[in-house]
Amino acid sequence: MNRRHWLAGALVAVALASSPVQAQTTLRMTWYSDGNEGEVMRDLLNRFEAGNPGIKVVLDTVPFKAINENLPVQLAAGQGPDMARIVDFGGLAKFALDLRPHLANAPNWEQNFGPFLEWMREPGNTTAIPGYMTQLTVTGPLVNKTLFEQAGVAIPGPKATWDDWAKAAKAVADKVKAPYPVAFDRSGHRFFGLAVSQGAKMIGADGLPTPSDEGFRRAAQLIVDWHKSGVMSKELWGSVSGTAYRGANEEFKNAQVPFYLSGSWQIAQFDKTVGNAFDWIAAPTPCGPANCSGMPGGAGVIGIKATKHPAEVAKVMDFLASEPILSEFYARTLFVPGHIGIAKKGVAYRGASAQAAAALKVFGDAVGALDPAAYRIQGNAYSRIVFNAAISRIGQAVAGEITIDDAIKRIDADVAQQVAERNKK
Amino acid sequence: MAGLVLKGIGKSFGPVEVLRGIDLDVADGEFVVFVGPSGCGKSTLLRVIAGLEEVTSGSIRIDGQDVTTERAAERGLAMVFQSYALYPHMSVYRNIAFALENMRLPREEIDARVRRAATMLRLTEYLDRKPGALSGGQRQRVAIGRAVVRDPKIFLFDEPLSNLDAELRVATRKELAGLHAEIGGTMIYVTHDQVEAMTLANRIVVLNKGRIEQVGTPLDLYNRPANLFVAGFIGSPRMNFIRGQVGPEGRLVTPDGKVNLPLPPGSAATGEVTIGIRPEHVAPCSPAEADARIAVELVEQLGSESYLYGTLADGTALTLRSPLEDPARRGEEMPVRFDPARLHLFDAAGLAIRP
Amino acid sequence: MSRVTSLLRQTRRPGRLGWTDILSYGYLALGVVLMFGPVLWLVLSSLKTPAALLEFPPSFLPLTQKTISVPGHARPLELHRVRLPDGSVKELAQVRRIGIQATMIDPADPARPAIRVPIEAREPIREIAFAWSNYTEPLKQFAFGRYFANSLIVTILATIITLLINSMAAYALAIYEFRGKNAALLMVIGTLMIPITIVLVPVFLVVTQLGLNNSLWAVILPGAATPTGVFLLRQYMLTLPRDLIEAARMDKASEWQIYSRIVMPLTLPALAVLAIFSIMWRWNEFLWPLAVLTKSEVYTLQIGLNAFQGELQTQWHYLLAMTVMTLAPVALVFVFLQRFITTGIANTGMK
Amino acid sequence: MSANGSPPRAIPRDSFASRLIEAVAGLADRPMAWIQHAVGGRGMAYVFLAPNILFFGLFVFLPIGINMAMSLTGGTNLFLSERPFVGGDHYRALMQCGSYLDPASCREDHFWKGVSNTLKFTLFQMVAMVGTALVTALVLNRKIRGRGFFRAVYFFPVLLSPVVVALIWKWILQRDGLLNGAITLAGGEKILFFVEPGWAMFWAVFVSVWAHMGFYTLILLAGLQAIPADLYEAAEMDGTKPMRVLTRITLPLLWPNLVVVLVLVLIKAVQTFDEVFVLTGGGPGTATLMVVQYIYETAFANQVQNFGLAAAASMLLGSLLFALTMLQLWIARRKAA
Repeated sequence: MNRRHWLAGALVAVALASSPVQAQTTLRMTWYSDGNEGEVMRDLLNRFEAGNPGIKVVLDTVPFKAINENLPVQLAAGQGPDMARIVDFGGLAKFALDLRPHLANAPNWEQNFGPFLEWMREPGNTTAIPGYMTQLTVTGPLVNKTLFEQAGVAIPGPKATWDDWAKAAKAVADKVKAPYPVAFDRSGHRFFGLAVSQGAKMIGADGLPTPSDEGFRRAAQLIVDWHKSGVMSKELWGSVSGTAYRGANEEFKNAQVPFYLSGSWQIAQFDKTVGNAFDWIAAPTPCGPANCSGMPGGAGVIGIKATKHPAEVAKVMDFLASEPILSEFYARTLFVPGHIGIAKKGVAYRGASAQAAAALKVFGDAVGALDPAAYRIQGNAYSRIVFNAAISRIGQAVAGEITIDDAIKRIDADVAQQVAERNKK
Repeated sequence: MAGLVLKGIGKSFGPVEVLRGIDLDVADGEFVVFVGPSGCGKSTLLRVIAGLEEVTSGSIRIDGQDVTTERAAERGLAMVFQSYALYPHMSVYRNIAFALENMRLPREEIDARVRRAATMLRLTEYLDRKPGALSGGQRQRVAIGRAVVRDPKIFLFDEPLSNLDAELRVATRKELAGLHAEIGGTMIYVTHDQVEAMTLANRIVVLNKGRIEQVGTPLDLYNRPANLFVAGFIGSPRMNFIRGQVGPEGRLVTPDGKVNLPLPPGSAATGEVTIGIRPEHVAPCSPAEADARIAVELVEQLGSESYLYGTLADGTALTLRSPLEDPARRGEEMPVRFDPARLHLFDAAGLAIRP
Repeated sequence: MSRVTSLLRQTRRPGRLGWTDILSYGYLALGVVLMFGPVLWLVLSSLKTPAALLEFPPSFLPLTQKTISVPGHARPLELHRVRLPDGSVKELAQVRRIGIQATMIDPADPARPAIRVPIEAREPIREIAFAWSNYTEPLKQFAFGRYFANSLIVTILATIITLLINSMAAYALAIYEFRGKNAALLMVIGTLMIPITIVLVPVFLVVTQLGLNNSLWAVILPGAATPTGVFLLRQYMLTLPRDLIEAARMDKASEWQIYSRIVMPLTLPALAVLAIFSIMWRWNEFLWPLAVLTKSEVYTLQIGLNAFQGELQTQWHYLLAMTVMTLAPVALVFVFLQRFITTGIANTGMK
Repeated sequence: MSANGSPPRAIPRDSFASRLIEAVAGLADRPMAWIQHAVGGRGMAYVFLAPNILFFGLFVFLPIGINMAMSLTGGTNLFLSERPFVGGDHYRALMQCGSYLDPASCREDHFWKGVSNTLKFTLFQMVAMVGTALVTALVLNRKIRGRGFFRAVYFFPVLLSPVVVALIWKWILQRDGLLNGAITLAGGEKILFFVEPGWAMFWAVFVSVWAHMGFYTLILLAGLQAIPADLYEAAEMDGTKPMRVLTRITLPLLWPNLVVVLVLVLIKAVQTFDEVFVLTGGGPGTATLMVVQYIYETAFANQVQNFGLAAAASMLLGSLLFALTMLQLWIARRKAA
């Protein structure tokens, strides 16, 4: 008899564990973290909950992999959270909730998130307010100043070209025996940080992607050539397959990379882990034949259409996107603001060293220098398809498996096939 | 205790017929032994009775009740397996008690019965042991104990002694006989060893190729085998067989004429026959009395008696038993005499020719 | 020659160490290094600071910069071994570094004026320090206890269900003759090779339709019926003597009792092997829980732990430390069940 | 099982586990007795089979059916009802090749590259795995001091999750990893293991052998210990050369275990995904891209989650696996005959 009771107790416990007690309105936000932003968000949400006793927000932190791979499946199945922090705005636009009807001050949102709202909307929609930016990212180079000094090579100036930087970095690397003169994250987004300056437009007149334009070709050729001439190491682009991301942040921290094309998001971490080992700076994006623009990007929180509590979601979003709160968020996470008002005023980054603050300033300025083409590429619903095809195939070309021409043919074919699949109804 | 009636039992495994048309009545309290060469179907028949195999045809009645379609557990029988089938993970006590627990008897009742059986089988001091820690004979007794406590309608034994060494086998045989005398249950016992059959059985059932060849008391089978098979199977060393015919002057003659015997009085035999004579009914004799001569090929001296293996002139093997210690040597020619009263005659179909 | 023969079998000449023995022990010693080394490396790495993790050449032990408090300086200063222009070597504390020049003072005599040293001439002095914060910090941050409990519930319940239903099926397939048996066997064996990865989406659909999302049952149930388990147990049960089952039947045991009282206890070694594999598999499972569990109340440890993998950064120091934490129960299970596992596999009728 | 009634295995006396099983199972005695009463003794076979079949049906066969339906539909919607029927398009796309021997000539070149890599990996891995496991088993089969310890040492990695295994080794093998540290210390040049296709494949095989060898070693060890010692004594009396002892006695008698090991290694190798993926990321280029990785990425990692194409590829892989299983069955039958 006792045994039976025990068993029943265990079953009840399991049942309880799987069906939480519902208190007031509970909203769920699916979240991922690169650094401390999860803690900061939790802190801000606590503040929200204190002011709004009827609403509770649960932060479900997942590996980033789940945001890109599992969340779309869950949303497609009608499952999923009330809000989510995502990066593939175009791909998930159809699941996004239009907050506009529930917002107290929609014009304010439009004013401050205007260009980014376009990224989040479904094609053709010009009014929806799906969410706000937790960070704007912008690609750009990080430079190991100490290595340049040790090598006695001058750091190229503000309007220097890619070629200037490649030569300088190679010279430094040869002198100080750094294995990666130039490092690029293995990421389509970073690749376009180069391609835009080479004149890549990516999008045709009909809004559909046309990856292999002149600028794209030039950029791809540059990447492959740099690998051939030892300016870049195959370790990043050539060592993994498909869409896998590889960053060089660890190598950079280890002082093995004079010139690292990554972006604003590295600053917080470098500030913490490089410490006193060497000096580093952020530099403006080198210039190509077309312009000196990098790529914008970023992550944002969107409301999910399937939510049962749209009004409450809007309330939370309104709170989080409000200027003082968002400003605090950026300040504590060392993110580049994705809020036009805050960007204009500037963010008083907390706990950042002089070095990090300077770097953040460089990236903040870079936002202003972005080419409109770069915004269009980032905002296009198909951009990630092109990004993925690009790194997958250029990676193969870097590894020497296929020629650059074949790679570009494959990219066109891959993109065309995926676009067709997505539009199959 | 109960009787058993088998009617027209047939059993096939796919196309292979293992049992055909078995009819048998076993009386209450009787000890019946099934013997036969391996593959004769004796174990299958036992398993059919147990309910472990379903019959293809025929019916089984226990205690007057038709149990043909009942499962093993419902027939109220107990079985001792050749391998003993003791549960290796249970103590001797639990092994014996297991069936009683399944019958949901009260604890005290179970305990009393187990202890009674253990005392009877001298297992009391081993009750806590696992079967793995017992000797062969002890395991055998546990297996019997497991059957005894159940107080079954019929005990079934499937070659229970075949895994014991010779000495233990004789001892256990006696114990089994004693057990039957003590509890008086109906017992059905399968063996391929005719000594066991002869010593234990009230009645023996000889099986061959799925059929009953003969049913009878041990002496019946020994003295009046119904056919060549039974004659050859019962008795050790086996009965001698000599091909012969009934001659014109009413004598039995071998084709080469070297053996010439009087026909037993009143025998109805004619034509081709097989003459059977057990080794103990052939004896060395003086040349004058000889019915035949054999060339001695092998002499086995057992101390109390000797066996001589030889051949007749036409090459037919002949074995004889002699009370002498050293009756002959290899290669010797020896005159022998047949006891005329102990001749068995079989017709061309192998059936005994009875006066 | 007979010594070579003895390599091929089991006897060793008593009291003598032949070259084959030396070879064998050498091989085994190499094995120990090769098998334990990487895991030890993981454990040591998990105790390194983020900076030390990325160092090259890597140090085996967790080392950090040694610092010293010097009067007149608010923060502790880094200690370096410095080669001075005159060739002598001295331990100095670094006040600041600008570019490739470091400003250093003698901690023993802080009043003396600071000297400037090129950075190549200094070598940091380091000491062993375990970065326990790799463990304590994430424990504060994430609900380790809850994830641990969820993992435990999943692992235990799933293993019990797996053992139960697979052994029942194995019992049916090993002991009975019945119509459809061959079809059932074929089904079991035919799916032996299908990895769950390739049917993830359809299984997700099924689980969603059953309304199991975000319940631990969504993780527990789908993998409970494993062809491997049925196959392994059946093979083992086939080696049990039929007499035992028949004896039990004669002993008036019901079929369920035969299964639970006779066959299950005798199948313990095979059950133990299946249990081990089920435990390992469930404890380590990642892709599937990630697909069906989205609420942090029901996260398993593997999801929680991998949350340190972001889009652009992975917090390796936390990830490694938490990995070591998840390994601990595995190591415990192994230590206690080692004998069972190793002899169990040997006996599971893998023949 | 010996016929003399000895227990089949050494079972601990009234072990806790067996008492627990008994106690828990006792709860079900009565309900099961009623069921048996209702369906009869023979019907119990189906009762015992039922839960497993139910689970199998729900979580294996139904999904396989859905998968098949998915492979015939297109688009990015998840529910079958919302997916347009495209017939054999996905299969045609997968099979569209200039030459099947050259993955680069195929429309879905990564699928074929995956197939060819998987075959390569499987072949190398089988040789390496069986070879190492056999040697280790032979060594462990000797009268070695601390045999239990060594057996455990080799088995230990079997318990680690594939992700952890790959992570550990990646940490060791990367440019700035432990191994290159050691090489540099010894005065050598760093080797970029994950940039050279040959090295990457080598380490992929090495790491999977490292992780799983212990399991197969135990199976082989069990087989070795079942070989009667007097056979070796007889061979020694006959003056048989050691190599002949190995090839004429040990290996033939170990054959059944070797077959099991070969089959299991084969099954696992074809299914390989996370271990290699975490270690090499499928690179360099596509040199270690496995077919399961292709399927996973097509369904999940690509921005357009092409469930149809992935399903078609998995159906193709599934049929290949089924054929392999049947081959295994056939071999097992022949062995039994």
